[in-house]
Amino acid sequence: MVLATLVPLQAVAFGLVALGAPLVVLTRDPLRQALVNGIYGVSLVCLFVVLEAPDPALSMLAVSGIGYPLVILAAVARVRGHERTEEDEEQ
Amino acid sequence: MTWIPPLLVAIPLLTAAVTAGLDHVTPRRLQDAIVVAASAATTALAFVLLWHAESREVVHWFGGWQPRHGVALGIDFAVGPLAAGMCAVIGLVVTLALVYSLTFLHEAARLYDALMLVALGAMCGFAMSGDLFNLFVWLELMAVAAYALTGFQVERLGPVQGAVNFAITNSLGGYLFAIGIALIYARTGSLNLAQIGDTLSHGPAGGLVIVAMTLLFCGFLIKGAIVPFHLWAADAYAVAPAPVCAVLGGVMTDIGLIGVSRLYWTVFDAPFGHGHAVGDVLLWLGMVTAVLAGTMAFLQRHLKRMLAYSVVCHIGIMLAGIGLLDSSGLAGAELMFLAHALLTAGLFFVAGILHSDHGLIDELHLHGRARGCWAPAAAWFAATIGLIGAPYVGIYLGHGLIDEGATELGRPWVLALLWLGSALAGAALLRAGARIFLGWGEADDPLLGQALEEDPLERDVLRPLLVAVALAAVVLGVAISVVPGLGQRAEYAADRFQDRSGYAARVLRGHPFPATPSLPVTIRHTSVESLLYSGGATVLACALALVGLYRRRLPRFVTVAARRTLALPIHVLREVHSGVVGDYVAWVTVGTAFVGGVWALLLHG
Amino acid sequence: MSRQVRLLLLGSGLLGLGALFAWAIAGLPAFGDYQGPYGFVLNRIVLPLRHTTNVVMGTNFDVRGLDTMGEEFILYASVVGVTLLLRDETRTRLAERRTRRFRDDTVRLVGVAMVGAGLLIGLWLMAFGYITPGGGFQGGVVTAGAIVLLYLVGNHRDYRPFRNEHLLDPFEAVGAGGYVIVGLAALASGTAFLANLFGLGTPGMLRSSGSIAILNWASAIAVTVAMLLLFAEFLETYVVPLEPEDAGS
Amino acid sequence: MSYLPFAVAAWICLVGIAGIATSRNLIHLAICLTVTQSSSYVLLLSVGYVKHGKAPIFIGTKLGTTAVDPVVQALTLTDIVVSVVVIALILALALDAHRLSGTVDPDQITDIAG
Repeated sequence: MVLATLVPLQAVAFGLVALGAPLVVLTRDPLRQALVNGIYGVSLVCLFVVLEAPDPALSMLAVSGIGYPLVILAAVARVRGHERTEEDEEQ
Repeated sequence: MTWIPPLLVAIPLLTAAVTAGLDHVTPRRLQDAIVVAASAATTALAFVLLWHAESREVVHWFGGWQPRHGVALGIDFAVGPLAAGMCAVIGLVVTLALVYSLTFLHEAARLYDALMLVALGAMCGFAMSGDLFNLFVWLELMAVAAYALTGFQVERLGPVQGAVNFAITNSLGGYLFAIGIALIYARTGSLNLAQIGDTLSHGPAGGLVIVAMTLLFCGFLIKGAIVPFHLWAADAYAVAPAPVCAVLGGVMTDIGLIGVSRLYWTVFDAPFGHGHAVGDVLLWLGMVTAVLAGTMAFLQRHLKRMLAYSVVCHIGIMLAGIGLLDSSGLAGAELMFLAHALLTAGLFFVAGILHSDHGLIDELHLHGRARGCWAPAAAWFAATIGLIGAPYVGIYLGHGLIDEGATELGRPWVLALLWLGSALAGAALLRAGARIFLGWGEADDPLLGQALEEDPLERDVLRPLLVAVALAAVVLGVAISVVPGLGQRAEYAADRFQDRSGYAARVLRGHPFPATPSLPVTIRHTSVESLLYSGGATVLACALALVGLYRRRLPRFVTVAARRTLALPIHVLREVHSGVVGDYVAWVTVGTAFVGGVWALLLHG
Repeated sequence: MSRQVRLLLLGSGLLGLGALFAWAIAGLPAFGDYQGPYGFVLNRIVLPLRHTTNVVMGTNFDVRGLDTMGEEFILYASVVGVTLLLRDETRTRLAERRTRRFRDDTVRLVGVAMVGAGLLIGLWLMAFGYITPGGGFQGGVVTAGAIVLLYLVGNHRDYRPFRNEHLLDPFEAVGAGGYVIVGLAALASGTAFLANLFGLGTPGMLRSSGSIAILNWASAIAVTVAMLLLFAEFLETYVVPLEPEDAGS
Repeated sequence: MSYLPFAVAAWICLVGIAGIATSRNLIHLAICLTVTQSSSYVLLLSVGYVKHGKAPIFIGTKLGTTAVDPVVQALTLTDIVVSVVVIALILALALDAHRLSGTVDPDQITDIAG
């Protein structure tokens, strides 16, 4: 059955991933990049699902939904927080 | 005896996990004892394994997944004398480093011990593994431990920079390696090295295999710090604590070369073994590395950075030996690895002693400050002579075997370049030793650039222990060339290592091992050329060291001419070693594309 | 080196690398035409030999169990490494400012509901990993995430027991070390390292797959604790726990 | 469609490397590293895909049903773990760099050179 609907789906998923990668790289602001990276992660999850790989898809979902954001946001907040306190001191 | 190989991985890893778990229950001294004992036990088992591997191939299939009808299912450790010997040296150096660290590092000792043991297990696993993806796992494991150990002294920016550059370039190398694995898997449908080699020996090789080989080898060459992938090494080794440097510089860099030789003789010898293109590229990379890194070593004043370049230089010589693709070249690289690992570790240990005595390891700042420290001085000079390879000292025998290989292949110029490299690196070490321990030369030299910032370490060290460990490493390393029977055994191990179809038959089909020839127990003699070159290199190193110390006393026209011709190249060299990771990544892409391009031209059609 | 030189180098390198990739791709079998044999052999033998319906997990925890042991230790080494690298950071944090607490009750309620759901999903992923998609790693990450959520939306004291290294370290040791011990037990019983020792049970049931189930749980514990420590190490450097006296206010 | 998946993987890899080499922020750089690594998952899973293949999970299906390659999926799982680990380590180093020098720009962290 599936092949007729699966092939276009796969093509779309590959297209999304191919578009997502440069978007992540070109977003230079880390906070916004974390968000774009999350969306890229979701597109990878979709791709894994249409490639019949549910285990990697779940793993990717857990990592890009929980793992990456937590560490990245904590790091960004730390770096930003520092900058803000330094500015406060200057004022 | 097939139960030994998994233990070499399991013992250090389990100990690492357990020491962390029992940290708050056991006293510090007991933990130290457990850690050192685990590492020593691993080393001892590796020696037992070496003894057994002499007369058979020790193959362990994990999970009991034996191959069926010649198709490999699980992961195997396949151990010949070469792999077992590597494990033994790795274990020895890590054990020495752990003993050295007992009093050298007090802070965060539990975390440090755990990472060192993890690195030991990973390196042993890497040396024995017969599975392509499993190699990647051990590579990443040792890398993760090494990144954190490099950044150990987080109170300064230098270690952080060194660790960042190390982590980013080596991770990139890992990813290239992973892509290479995917390509090979697509072509052969297998991850077992023996089976991939079998599959590739039928049918045309094609672009896919050439590109996959490029990616896999470049992944290893990044790890092995070969020009132009070497830039991270000097940054990382300059900042890590001395015992960590001893492990990273002494054995972990060489892991890349173990990978290259393992992969070549189990896999890529099948499609490309009839020509010499693969080996020639490795040979040239090795020679360029040896000379360039030797020069860079001569331009350093920071002892650990100087030693880092010296390590890279000798790695280059070993890669050249492997690139000769014959058994004396490989045997030479193997023997050099033994001597080089111990001597380099010894030199880093001495640098650590100087650091704890004076709070700095800058050649010019230390000018004459270590006069009368006889034991460290003796260790330093003996190790330096051993690394230059004076006749029958240290790396000499290994270097001599590489010379024989090159001469047999009709490439005598290889000898000249390689000996030049080791003379340059040796000259730098001799100069530094003479300045620090003898107070020779001037206390200032603008040629050597700016001093790096450094902080004193904890001073609460047991100095005799540090000196004893350093001396032990150096004595063992210096003696390698005169151990009776070692040269012949290295050649035999290399022969076995290069027999691809024999290896595949033993691993996949369980063929019995042919009878071992009885090997003589005498000192292996080398050719007259090697003796002459080795003597020449020693004299050249001494002369260059003297020039470095007293170059202001040279006649004026010589210094002016030298400055005119050398100023620009030296400036360019220093600019290339910029310390900026973006540059390093650019070099990695260029280097990979270049190596792949050359192989594409030479191997295609 | 100037940025222009770097861009020039990078551009030529990427061009060359791109050409190499294109050449390699031309030699690959077309998408969907992969010929095997390794994976296809496993698809045929893992279920009958190991009673594991999820062949990916059967591969991960049995046929290629050694890779997963290495993977557990990669995670372990990174936790140790991050603790090592951030030890100064953690020391200086005490001088830093306090965090705001989420006071809004709805936020808390939603948060608590999500924590509950997260824990359940995490445990479900762990438990059925070798039967349906999922497994120790995925379940571990989700569970750790749920516990951290507890910390973020709730009172910080709720999280403090989990942050206590004296409590967590033994679990980490049990998780990563347990994997090795299962391997050694098999070796000691005279078979190969990591050989499957236990009764295989009925395919599709929780009591199936022998050692795979135990290794799955060992890795679930190791991953949960590792992730928890990792997240904590990062959040700790940002968020400061409240002092006991103002926790009650 | 027959070579598009592999081309996508190669494209992601190149884009990621370009991002790493030109990055001015270590946090951005760490994310670019994960993008580069994602190319290896895409490649692995595309390589192991089989037309008409099902996921390699045999509940209620007959043994011998065409299924995609399970090995590449197992490898991808390990690879994903590696990527989390690497990003965590590099971010930890970024925090250290920021604490010591006030910047996370790798071009400005040049304590050692030459």
